[in-house]
Amino acid sequence: MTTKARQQDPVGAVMVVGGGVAAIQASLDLADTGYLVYLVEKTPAIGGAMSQLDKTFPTNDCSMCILSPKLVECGRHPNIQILTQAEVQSIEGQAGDFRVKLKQQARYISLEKCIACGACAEKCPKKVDDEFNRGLNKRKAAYVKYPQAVPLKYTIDKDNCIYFQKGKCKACEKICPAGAVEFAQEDAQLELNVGAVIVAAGFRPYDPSPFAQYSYSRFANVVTALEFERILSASGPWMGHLVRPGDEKEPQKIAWLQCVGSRDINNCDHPYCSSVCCMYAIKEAVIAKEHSHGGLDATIFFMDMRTFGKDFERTYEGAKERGVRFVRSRVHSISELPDKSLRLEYATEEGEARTEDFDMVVLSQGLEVDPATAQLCQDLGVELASTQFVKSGSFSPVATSREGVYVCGALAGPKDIPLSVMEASAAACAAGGNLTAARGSLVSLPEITPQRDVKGESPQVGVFVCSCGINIAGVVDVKAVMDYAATLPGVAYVENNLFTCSQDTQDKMAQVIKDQGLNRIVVAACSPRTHEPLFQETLKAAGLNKYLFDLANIRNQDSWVHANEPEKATDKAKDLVRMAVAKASLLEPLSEAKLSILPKAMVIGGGLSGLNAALELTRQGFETHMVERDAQLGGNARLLRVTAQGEDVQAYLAELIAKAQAEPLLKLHLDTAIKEVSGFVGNFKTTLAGPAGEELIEHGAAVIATGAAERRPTEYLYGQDPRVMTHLELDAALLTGELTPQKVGGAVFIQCVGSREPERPYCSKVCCTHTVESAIHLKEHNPDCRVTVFYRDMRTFAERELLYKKARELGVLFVRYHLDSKPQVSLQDGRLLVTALDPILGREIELEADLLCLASAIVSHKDESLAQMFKVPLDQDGWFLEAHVKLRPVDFATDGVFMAGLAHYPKPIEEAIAQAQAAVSRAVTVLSKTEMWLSGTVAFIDPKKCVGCGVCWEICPYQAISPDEHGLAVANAALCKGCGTCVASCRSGAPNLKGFSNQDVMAQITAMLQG
Amino acid sequence: MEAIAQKIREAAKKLLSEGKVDVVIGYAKGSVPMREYPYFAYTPEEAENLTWSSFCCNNLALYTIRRPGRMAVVAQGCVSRNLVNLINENQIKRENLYVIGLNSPGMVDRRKVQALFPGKTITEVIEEPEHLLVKGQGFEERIERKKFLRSNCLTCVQRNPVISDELIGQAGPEGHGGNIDNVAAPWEKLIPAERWAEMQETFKDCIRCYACRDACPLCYCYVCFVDEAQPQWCAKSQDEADVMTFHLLRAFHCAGRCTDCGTCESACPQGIKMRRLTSKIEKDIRELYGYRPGMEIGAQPPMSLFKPNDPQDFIK
Amino acid sequence: MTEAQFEPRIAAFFCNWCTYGGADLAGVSRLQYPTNLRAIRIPCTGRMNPNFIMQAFRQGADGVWVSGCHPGDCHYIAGNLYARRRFTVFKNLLEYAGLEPGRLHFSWISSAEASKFQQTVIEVTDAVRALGPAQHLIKDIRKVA
Amino acid sequence: MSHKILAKDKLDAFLQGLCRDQDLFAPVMKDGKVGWAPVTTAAEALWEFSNSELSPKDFFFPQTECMMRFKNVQGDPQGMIMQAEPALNKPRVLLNIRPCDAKAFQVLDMIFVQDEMTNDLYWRDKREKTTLIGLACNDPCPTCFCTTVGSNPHGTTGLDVLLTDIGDKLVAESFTAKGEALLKELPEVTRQDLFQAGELKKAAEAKITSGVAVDKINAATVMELYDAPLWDRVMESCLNCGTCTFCCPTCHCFDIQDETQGEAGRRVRNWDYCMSWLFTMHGTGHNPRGTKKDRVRQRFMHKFKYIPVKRGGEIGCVGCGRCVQLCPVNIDVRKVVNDMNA
Repeated sequence: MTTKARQQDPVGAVMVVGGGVAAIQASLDLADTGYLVYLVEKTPAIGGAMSQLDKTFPTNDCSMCILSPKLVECGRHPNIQILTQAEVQSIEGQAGDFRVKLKQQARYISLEKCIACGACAEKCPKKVDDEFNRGLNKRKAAYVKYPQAVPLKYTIDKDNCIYFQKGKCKACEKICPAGAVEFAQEDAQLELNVGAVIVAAGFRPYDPSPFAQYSYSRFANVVTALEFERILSASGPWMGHLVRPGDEKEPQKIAWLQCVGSRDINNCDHPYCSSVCCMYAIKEAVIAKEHSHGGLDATIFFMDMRTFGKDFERTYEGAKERGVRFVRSRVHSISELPDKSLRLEYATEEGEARTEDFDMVVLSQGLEVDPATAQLCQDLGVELASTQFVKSGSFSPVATSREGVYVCGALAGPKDIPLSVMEASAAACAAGGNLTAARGSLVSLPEITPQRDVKGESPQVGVFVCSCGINIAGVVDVKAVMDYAATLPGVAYVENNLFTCSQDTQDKMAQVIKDQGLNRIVVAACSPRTHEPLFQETLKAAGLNKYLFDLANIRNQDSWVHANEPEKATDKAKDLVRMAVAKASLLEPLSEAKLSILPKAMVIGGGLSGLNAALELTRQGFETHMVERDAQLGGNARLLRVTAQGEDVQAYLAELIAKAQAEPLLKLHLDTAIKEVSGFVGNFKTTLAGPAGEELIEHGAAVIATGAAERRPTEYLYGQDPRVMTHLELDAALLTGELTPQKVGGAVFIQCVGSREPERPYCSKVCCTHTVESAIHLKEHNPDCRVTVFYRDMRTFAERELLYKKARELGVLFVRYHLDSKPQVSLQDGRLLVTALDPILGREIELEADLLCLASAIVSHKDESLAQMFKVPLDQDGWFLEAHVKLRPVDFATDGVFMAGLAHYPKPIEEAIAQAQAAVSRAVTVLSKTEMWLSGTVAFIDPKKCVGCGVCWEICPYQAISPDEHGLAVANAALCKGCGTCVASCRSGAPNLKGFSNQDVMAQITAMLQG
Repeated sequence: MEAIAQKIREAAKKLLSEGKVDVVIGYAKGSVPMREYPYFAYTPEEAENLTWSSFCCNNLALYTIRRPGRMAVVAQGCVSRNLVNLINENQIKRENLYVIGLNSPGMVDRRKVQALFPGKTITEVIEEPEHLLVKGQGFEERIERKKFLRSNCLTCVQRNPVISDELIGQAGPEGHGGNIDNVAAPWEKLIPAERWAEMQETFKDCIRCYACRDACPLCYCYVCFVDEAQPQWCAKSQDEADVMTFHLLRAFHCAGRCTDCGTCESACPQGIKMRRLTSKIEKDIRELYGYRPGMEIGAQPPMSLFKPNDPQDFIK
Repeated sequence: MTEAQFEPRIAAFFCNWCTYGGADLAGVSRLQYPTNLRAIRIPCTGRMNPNFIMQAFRQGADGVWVSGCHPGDCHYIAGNLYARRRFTVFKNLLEYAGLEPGRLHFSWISSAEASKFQQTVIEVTDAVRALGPAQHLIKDIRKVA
Repeated sequence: MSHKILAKDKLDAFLQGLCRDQDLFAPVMKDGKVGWAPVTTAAEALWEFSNSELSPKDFFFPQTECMMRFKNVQGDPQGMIMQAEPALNKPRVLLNIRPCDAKAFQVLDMIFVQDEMTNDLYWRDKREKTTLIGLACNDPCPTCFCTTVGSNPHGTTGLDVLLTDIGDKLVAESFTAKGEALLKELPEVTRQDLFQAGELKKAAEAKITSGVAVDKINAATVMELYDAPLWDRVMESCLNCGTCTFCCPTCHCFDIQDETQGEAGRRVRNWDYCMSWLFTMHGTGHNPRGTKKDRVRQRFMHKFKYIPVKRGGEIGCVGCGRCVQLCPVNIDVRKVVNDMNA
């Protein structure tokens, strides 16, 4: 499909290269903001690395479970075209009007005809290594990538197909009931016209085969981390049973070796830190312990534990409590014992040589850019850094060297899922921002299936019992549950699915609903918290009101937690299905109120994040109000010298502030506080209290970017001696020239001042880099300066590791200390002395400092009043709590409110800016619509029962209830959030909550106890 | 008593003849002894029927609910507290209400009197200052009034009206000597099985006539939960579970609202002591949230409030 | 029925945002716990009409457990804090009327507290099991005239 | 039929005979209240009392009565079967029932057992298996007005036997074959005894000083009474509770509900009362007796106009005075009826 655009107008389409979670998020954001998206994936299905993970840290959410709804959403989005088995060949033209040439491999199975029954794969005689399971088991030459794949369509692997290689077979063609096998298909050349390109081609896990001393390719029980993910995965080769590949026995003792292919220039040219391995190793160790039957002994060998993200440090401490052993040592060799167990040789911290045997070894492999991807980038004119990751500046974190081409995810540097998702939204923002003029030009309005009127029909309940692979079926007798469901009153149709959430099952379900005339749907599967929206979409597609649905949670709250009691778990599943059927039978179609959206935004906080968010919003054409409580803009950045990449922060900030002051769409409210917030998504009313008095601002969305503060230390003589200063003070002193490196003879840095302590059990993330960068600055300007850094773990994650390396090369001395033996600072005759125990030397050292820089913690503002006004939560450390730690990193559970910057968690500038752009992208998904539909789960009040006593309107947390002219309560659906507090407070039974009515709950109680 | 009654009549007549109110709600002498009844005087002549005695047990606040027009109500302490409740719950407007307040002498429990004469019919009870002269077929006995007060009156803390537009007689003393804290929640000292046995014993005679509910000035819902059909919270039978459900939930619905006026017990044709149950809730509300219902116009009821540090020892 | 064989039936009411999430997470974490409870998902403990507790006992539940967000964590700002007063008064009332302590439980469990969830299930189940089958408030039409 | 003498010192023997194959119930004093309970000896029963606080109608028409049980499972051999409740398995005797209450049963017979279609087997079964031994009222209460509604303190309607306490002995008169059989062994009455009983009857009748007049009610049309202004005042203090109805010996309304438990269930009828708004509430939401006034009027109209019109002049009130005693707001039926009759 090509669209000719006029010279001036950009093309309202964006190509996203890659199919992982970053590509998916970028695609969804762009598609939701009015652009046509071509999602170009090399393999036969989207999902990327995340689809292969078992769990995700730090919450240990099931990776596939949280990803699957996104996959399906992507697969069925009317504005997203997924091109699988396709690769970009070239990009011509310029930003706003690119012509992209693609090659798409033949699938040999028709996407339209394939029903994903699997007959072809079953019949196919050719077995090959299953790359999805990292070669731990086999697949056929006719195959589907994984059970929840999108699109869920089979493929013939030409290179391994007997017919293609030897000229005859075609067993699949004969068996296919749908006539979908098409050997005559040929590879296709496509040319697409797009306004922007986002490269999100992801990473490749480092292959440790060349790493001779770890003998990965020789010893069966040495596995990579990704292999281990597959071993742990319920859909993996051993269905989640923890066994070692060598003999399929359950290991009792496992070692994780960190930094395999990271921070290593001897075995590989990877001087960077891969950022994610520490956390995934902890996660794997903890999950493995849970999977294990005999109390697994889990040991992690590491150099520095880099648990720098939100809640990571708690996970690390939690793992220690759960008995995971952490050994600070680099294992230097592995040998295999006769029973295929492994002997590890390493030196302890104290230098003592040790030998220890393990049943299994997991290599925590790093992340690297696939050379093919690197080549593609070069072909596209996208510049790479020395690390082969795509080069981007701190101030434009998702822009590449080619205008109009953006990057996000692990291709832009090793990173975890939330950061990838955040960058994906940022890239969508950056790409979409240039195409504003063409927004909506290429997308068609979503087709709305007319809703069938079910009034007067008796319940015809369809029950879909999911096996979830073996997640449910491995414990619960799914067949028995299905048979039982068929006997329940009102049930008209029953079916069992391997994966009810897969797209083909969803499509089939829609068909079944239509064919069977079903009017209520019960899915017995996983949690409504993750999957209800997905199934509700299917109801909509089938012309059924989406509220005629209930989910019986027979996985998370049954099969998974009663794994050893299959009979009781089956009984429970039956009960849960009976309860769901009873509730579903009573459900009524609900209508959703329509809301108009005010296309104006408010950004709270005028720091770097807020400024970026505000300018991006105005660039996209939305009037924006910026509220800053200070009299000037800039926030913490006013005190920062350079970024980790060495860019000048002050110059950038000045430019940014000038832009903000010149921007006509941006209304600045300085020296202003927020007094009151009312309203809801699309229609907020915020009262500001500024120098000129109070002002009421109406806006459709808000971005909270209120930042954080550097903690004022109370230790190490801070405040008692002018030579003791914090990072921001040091930067400021260097900026003003108050301090010059030449005058510093001895500089000491102490890390983790107030971070990673019981009272503040988190890592402040930026201090290690800041220290290293300051140390380098001192050394570069005064090579004679003695610079010593006291640290606990150096957390120069990702490419910051290069700075750490450079600092050491420049002679900066790094000395580790323990939490229980912190350095001591004293004043003796005006001399500032730092004494500490050197763990390597094993003795006390004393240093004299002209400068003692304390890497003080970054602390939240714990802004409870703001949180309450916007009805958004704070976590236990006072950071704003996102809607979902992994997949909704800048969203709040409250619609229309988003966050960016340090208010979320300490982070470096490029992340803060990316997050600001991401918040804008998410906000634009709201602001770019003229109207939106509210939830139907709202309270309503029966005027015949209301006595007007006022209890409900007194307690409604959203002021959604007020008395009418007769003094009777009326609920406003636009304000109501559906909590139901009014319902439970009313003595008269006048309010009820749609979807959770008294009748519904009562039916569930009755079905539960009287079945 | 009669002197007070005369003042009530005079006040009523004045209000009615001046057209200040459409009706005066008070008590009139019943057709059987010890049973005065709620009376509605619309004219000065009808006001002659108003009375005041030891047997004014109905809570007249009940009759103000949803009543149009201007009305005067004869209100002793508990009735006035319920009027305050009803104002706070938007059921009546203060400006439509004229409170003829008076100190309550404490009402006499006719069942306690009757219990002195088992199987005998009392035909007349004559009020004397501190005594009652009880007459029946073939007997006559003078009894000390104070000893036969309703138990809620014995522990009353608010005999004087909390609001009044006109005070009949003098503001009197508070209290009747009983301490509610000594008698509230009488089963607290028992073990669960004994408590349940008390529960069964207390409510075994309930015939679910709902006189307790219908006499109560708190129970003004159009649809009581017990009459709900969708869902049916409680079947209509005499089964123990149904009877208990009714009484427990009714008690709960009165939480933070009950003034312990005792009209429920007075109304009950079976003499059920439901205050054994309701007193527990009132005690909790007093002790946990420091609240006495109906004492102040504009007070926020405790069940529509919370404090961040409310007690929660029982929550894991 | 001997005590050893007695498997209580426990009706649980979880708020969608915290405890239901905690229960899901317990599942994801494969934390094993007794099978006795059946959960009903409600949006918020503020939605929890104490009458539901009564209804569960009426219909023969041996135990009832209501769980929601910690104070301050309510997705709906303060639904759980209003609920707390209701629960306090209602629990006191039921136990005053003879419901054995240990049949009716309340907890605050966040969506991250999988192990607290597991521990609480065990605690609740053990407590109810120890009390034996429920005797009071049950509307059992098979047993009445 | 026959008149016999039952000496008080022979009472136990007589009661023993009654108990042999039957359940015997009588008014007893319990917690200061007169109520009905099983007895086996004369000492347990009350012989001097006004009347039980509640009517004994629940012996025939229990407040909650299971009509049948069912199971709704297709394919189950026990399923889809409606199982009748067992009939009364043992005959019973109500001893010392007051004549007004016995009269009430006869009024109710007219309603429960009318013809082949209206033939309430639950009522009939218990009525047929129950013997009523009345105890004449020598000391009617001030609230009694039986004589003005066609009953009498020494009335015999509906009884098998009437006992009249004449001091150290009772005159026992039988009116049915069942009653006759019971008295078979007893000695004959003397004329003196009969005379004494007659005098007591006269004295008792004389003690009933209050009453109702219904002549004008009978003469008026239904609509005249219905639209009469008195109802506005009568209803004012009414609570719309069920006290009058539930204590009344002739109130007989009920509500039938199916109570289910899983797949099984029972059909049960419970006393209902016309004072409740729910009583006439339609599924549509319409309520033909939507106001308190409608409901208050119904009860009096039913007893004093509708029943007389339909049942050949029989009044639906036996003058026991219970409602007068128990009404929490002292709505006195005598006053209301006299106002109707004004």
